[in-house]
Amino acid sequence: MNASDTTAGDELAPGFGRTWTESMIATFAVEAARLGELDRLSGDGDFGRNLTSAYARVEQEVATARPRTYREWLTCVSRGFLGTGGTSGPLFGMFFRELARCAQGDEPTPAELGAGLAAGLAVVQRYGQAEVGHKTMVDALSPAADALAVPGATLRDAAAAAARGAESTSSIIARRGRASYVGEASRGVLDPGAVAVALIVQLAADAAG
Amino acid sequence: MNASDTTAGDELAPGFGRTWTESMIATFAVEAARLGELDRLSGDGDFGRNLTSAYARVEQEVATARPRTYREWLTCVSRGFLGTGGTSGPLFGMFFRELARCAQGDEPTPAELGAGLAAGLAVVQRYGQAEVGHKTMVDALSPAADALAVPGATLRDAAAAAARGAESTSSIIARRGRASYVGEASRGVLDPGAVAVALIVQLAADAAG
Amino acid sequence: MMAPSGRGETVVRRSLANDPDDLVAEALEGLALAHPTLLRYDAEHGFVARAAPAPDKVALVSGGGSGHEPLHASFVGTGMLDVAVPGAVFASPTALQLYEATRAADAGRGVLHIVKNYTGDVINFTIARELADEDDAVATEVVLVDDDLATDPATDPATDPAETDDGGPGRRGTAAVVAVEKICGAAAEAGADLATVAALGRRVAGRARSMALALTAGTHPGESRPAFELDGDEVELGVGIHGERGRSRVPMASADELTSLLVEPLLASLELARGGGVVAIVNGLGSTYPLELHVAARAVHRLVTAQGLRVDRFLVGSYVTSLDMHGVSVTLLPVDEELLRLWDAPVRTPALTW
Amino acid sequence: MMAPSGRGETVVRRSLANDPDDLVAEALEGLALAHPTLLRYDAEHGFVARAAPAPDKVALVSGGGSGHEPLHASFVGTGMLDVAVPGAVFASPTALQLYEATRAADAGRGVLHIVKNYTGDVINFTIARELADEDDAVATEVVLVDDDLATDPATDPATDPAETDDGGPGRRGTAAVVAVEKICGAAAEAGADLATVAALGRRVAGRARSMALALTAGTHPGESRPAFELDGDEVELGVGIHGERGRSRVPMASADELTSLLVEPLLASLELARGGGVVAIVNGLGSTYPLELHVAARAVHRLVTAQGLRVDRFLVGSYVTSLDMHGVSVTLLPVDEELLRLWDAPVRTPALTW
Ligand SMILES: Nc1ncnc2c1ncn2[C@@H]1O[C@H](COP(=O)(O)OP(=O)(O)O)[C@@H](O)[C@H]1O
Ligand SMILES: Nc1ncnc2c1ncn2[C@@H]1O[C@H](COP(=O)(O)OP(=O)(O)O)[C@@H](O)[C@H]1O
Ligand SMILES: [Mg+2]
Ligand SMILES: [Mg+2]
Ligand SMILES: [Mg+2]
Ligand SMILES: [Mg+2]
Repeated sequence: MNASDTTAGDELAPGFGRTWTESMIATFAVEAARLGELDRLSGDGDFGRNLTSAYARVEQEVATARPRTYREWLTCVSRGFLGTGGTSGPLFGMFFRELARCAQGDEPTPAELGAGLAAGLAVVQRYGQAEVGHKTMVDALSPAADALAVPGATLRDAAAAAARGAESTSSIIARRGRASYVGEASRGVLDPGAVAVALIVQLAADAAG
Repeated sequence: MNASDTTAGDELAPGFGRTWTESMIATFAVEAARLGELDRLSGDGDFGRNLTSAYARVEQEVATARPRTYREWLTCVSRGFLGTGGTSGPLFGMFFRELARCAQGDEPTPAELGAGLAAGLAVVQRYGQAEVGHKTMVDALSPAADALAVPGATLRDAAAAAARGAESTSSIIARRGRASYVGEASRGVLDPGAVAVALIVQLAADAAG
Repeated sequence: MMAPSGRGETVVRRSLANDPDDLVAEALEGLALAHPTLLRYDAEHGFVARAAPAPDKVALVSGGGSGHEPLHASFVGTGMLDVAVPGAVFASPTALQLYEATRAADAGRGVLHIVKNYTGDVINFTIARELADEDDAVATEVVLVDDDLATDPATDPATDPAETDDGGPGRRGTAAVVAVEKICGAAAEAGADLATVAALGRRVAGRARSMALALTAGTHPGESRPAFELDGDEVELGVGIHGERGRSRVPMASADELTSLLVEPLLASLELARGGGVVAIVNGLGSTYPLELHVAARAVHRLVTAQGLRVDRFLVGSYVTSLDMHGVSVTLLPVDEELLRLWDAPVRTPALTW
Repeated sequence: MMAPSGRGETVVRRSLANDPDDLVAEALEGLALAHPTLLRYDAEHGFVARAAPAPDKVALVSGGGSGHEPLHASFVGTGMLDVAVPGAVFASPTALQLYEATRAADAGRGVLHIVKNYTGDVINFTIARELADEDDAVATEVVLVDDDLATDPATDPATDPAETDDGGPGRRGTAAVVAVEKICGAAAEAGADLATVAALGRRVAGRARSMALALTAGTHPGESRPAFELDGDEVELGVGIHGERGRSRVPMASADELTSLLVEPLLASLELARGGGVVAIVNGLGSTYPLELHVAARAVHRLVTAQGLRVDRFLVGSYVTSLDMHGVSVTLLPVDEELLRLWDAPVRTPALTW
């Protein structure tokens, strides 16, 4: 595995998996409350607690599994979410599972990461049956995956696309998840899952160095 | 069986058992409501319904058993009460059972009836553990049995004694049965069970002719 | 901790019933339809009997007011009762019902009456035995079950000793009746004679003690108010199974704390030697749901084993209820090898099968 | 007829619990203590398994939100489930719990998932199967139970056909899951292979239909208000088991009348031929007491037999509950000889034994 394998532009810093995972743990410890508040406004209010307990489990998994490679680190993240309730738990769990599996070597190439993001999007859509515009995490994930599929694109491009996708959820009403039960009341509120995805991709870009 | 067997004075009319039973059925159909009202004032209010259903059962028993002798008629009365609830059901049931068993022949002699009343009182006291003055049916039964035990006494004497006993319950407070829970509130109210006994003995005297 | 505070608001309870006067009879009809191979309901005489009467064994008859289901009718079957005699809700069956049931139950080896200690029940069962003895020469014995520690004159500070002399009613009969029925049932099934089965029943009844608490009273069918009302931060301790108030009210607390208020007095009264074993019955009183009951069972297990005692067998469920009362009772029965063997013997009834 | 009229007054419900967050785990601990010979509780992985795992048979795993006890944990045992996986109250178990349970259950003959049709359950069970398949090469199959006629798009006048196309969730899974677990359990115990057991489960799930009504909703532990409130003269028809409102409200009526509102639509949807037989499940939803349930059972029996059909087997009790909801569900399962034979096969679990 070397730079010639990549189709995307940037190279990943060594220890990318670890850095990404640890930055997610640190960031969501701070951001969970704000995201939970969004779920309270348009859903059932448990998204913050689901995130907190997911990343607490990630830390436990890390302590037990003592991960070394990217795949091992991301598997810890996946298991943390798969051990968590709500709709986001299993969806993020399977999303990170695809991301974990994308790398052949100790760390992924940018191309592998791009393929992983696409596979992650596919699995979320397979389980959740949501399309872009349904006001879910898909609204951020899908543009991120699209951006990274463009030859030469970087994780920063994907993060910017995800952020724009998350922004777009404010003006629409939800068609999937708990928020779809509140109808018009969800308009004007960002979808917390989409915001979380934007954060996750941003942290990947940061970790890529 | 003839008049020389008797120690008490009067002779019983033929068909005494039938007449007594039928007059009780007819009388309590009318009096049950008033007696129930007394139970409402000092007890739990179900005495009227208990009497009504007891005598309804007596009628059923009569229809099925087609009684001929005094013993058979009074056994129907006993079974009617034994098939009824409350405290009065089993107590009257056993009371009438002793009365039914007192006669050797087709109808009782006055002496047999006197012994029957005494045996009935004894069985009520054995089960109910009530003494005279506890404001229960015993307050009417006991003087009636005492009166009939006097040589030459008639059922009319017993009925008068029972009526006086029933009257006496008004001024006292109850020490047995549901009425004992209401304390002073039972003072000034006749005990319905004692009033019922006075009626029963009066009807016996009437039936004796 | 979980108590919504403030003056208890009013609870309205409706019943799934037709005419309330027909409730018991219709339910018994339904019970027999649900278990045609185990039970039959004799509507004329008002009792429930085994579908296939057992020949040549001591017959067990129990009964009492309805509203305590599955007690007693759903304990009719192999290894337990032969006949159950239900009264109206919270009212004793009549002497005549009990007499007919006793005659019907007798298979020639005599009949044991298992009677919860309530005046009406005691009188009517006694009359039934006298009738059966005199009129039909049926041999009978009785076991009086009086396990409710809350009504023990010896431990009730409110009891006037003068009144106790005055022939007080004594301890009420509650969930220990299930153990008496199970253990006597096993002995009878194994061929023991009437005196032996009765002695065994008295041994069980003499040892077992129970205590109950309620968060909400039950509501009589046809009425809309529970038998008593509690503030949101109160618990009724020492309740009976007929809507009787308890001995005291205590503040609402955690399941562990409330359970210890039941178990500690039981352990004190039983004075068990360390290393001994008990059968524990954790009994729901009506609308206590299984999550709650099993949390209480866990607490009972901890409290008993903390005393160096063993829970040899554990029965957790709603077996002796008080309509839809929300509460729990704990029964502890010190056991030896013989009682355990009889407890473990096969049983096949609607409510208890192993 | 028995309805106290007037605007529904407020009901306050407290729980016998410690920390509500610990309720499920503590209850499972209590359950395992109560049945040490039948069950063990794996607290680390969050599932309940047979105390003595059965070798060489297809393993049955079910699970779902808690609050429906005795479902599913008390159906673990010989002749029924191998492993039950409880989530928090009314919340699906997690994919990882289900994955670990599936791995633990497998005895080399594959694992059948029995899943009540709720989005969260379906997603998490599906993920668990994929993980078990990919990571451990465990062969799995699934039976989806969707018996609740009240949520049948084909019969719900309120359903927008466009939404149905939009991948609507379909009928909910309710009390028929007991029949699926019992019948699949018997087949697995008898040695049937995974495909056979799964096909059987689908046959049962495909035939069974249920309808429920409530007089009072259940109250979530830690809360004091029921999930919905009714006027004193209203009954909620077509309720689910998670405090979901029903399809309609009907006036309070007699047990016979209310029961017919459940049974008539079931009979219509099943289109049974005269002379056929059914297994009928009359299921209490929490605080419905046995007198009420058996009166409803009597009504069900009359309604079914009035159509020239037979009630071949009758299960009456509180098996699939919704905390302390006061109500009843009726499930009808048309049966043939094979299904009856499997229904009758021995079973030994905390909640069902014969
Ligand atoms: N069907 C779906 N497909 C994709 N994402 C979904 C779907 N339903 C919900 N989500 C995402 O999950 C988030 C809510 O997660 P969470 O609060 O954990 O789940 P729940 O709705 O079960 O409480 C939403 O903000 C949305 O982004
Ligand atoms: N212990 C007793 N001994 C004799 N008579 C009694 C006793 N207790 C109650 N009674 C009689 O029974 C009558 C009430 O009968 P009833 O209403 O049928 O019984 P309950 O008190 O069970 O409702 C009382 O008026 C009284 O005369
Ligand atoms: Mg949420
Ligand atoms: Mg949620
Ligand atoms: Mg009275
Ligand atoms: Mg009374």
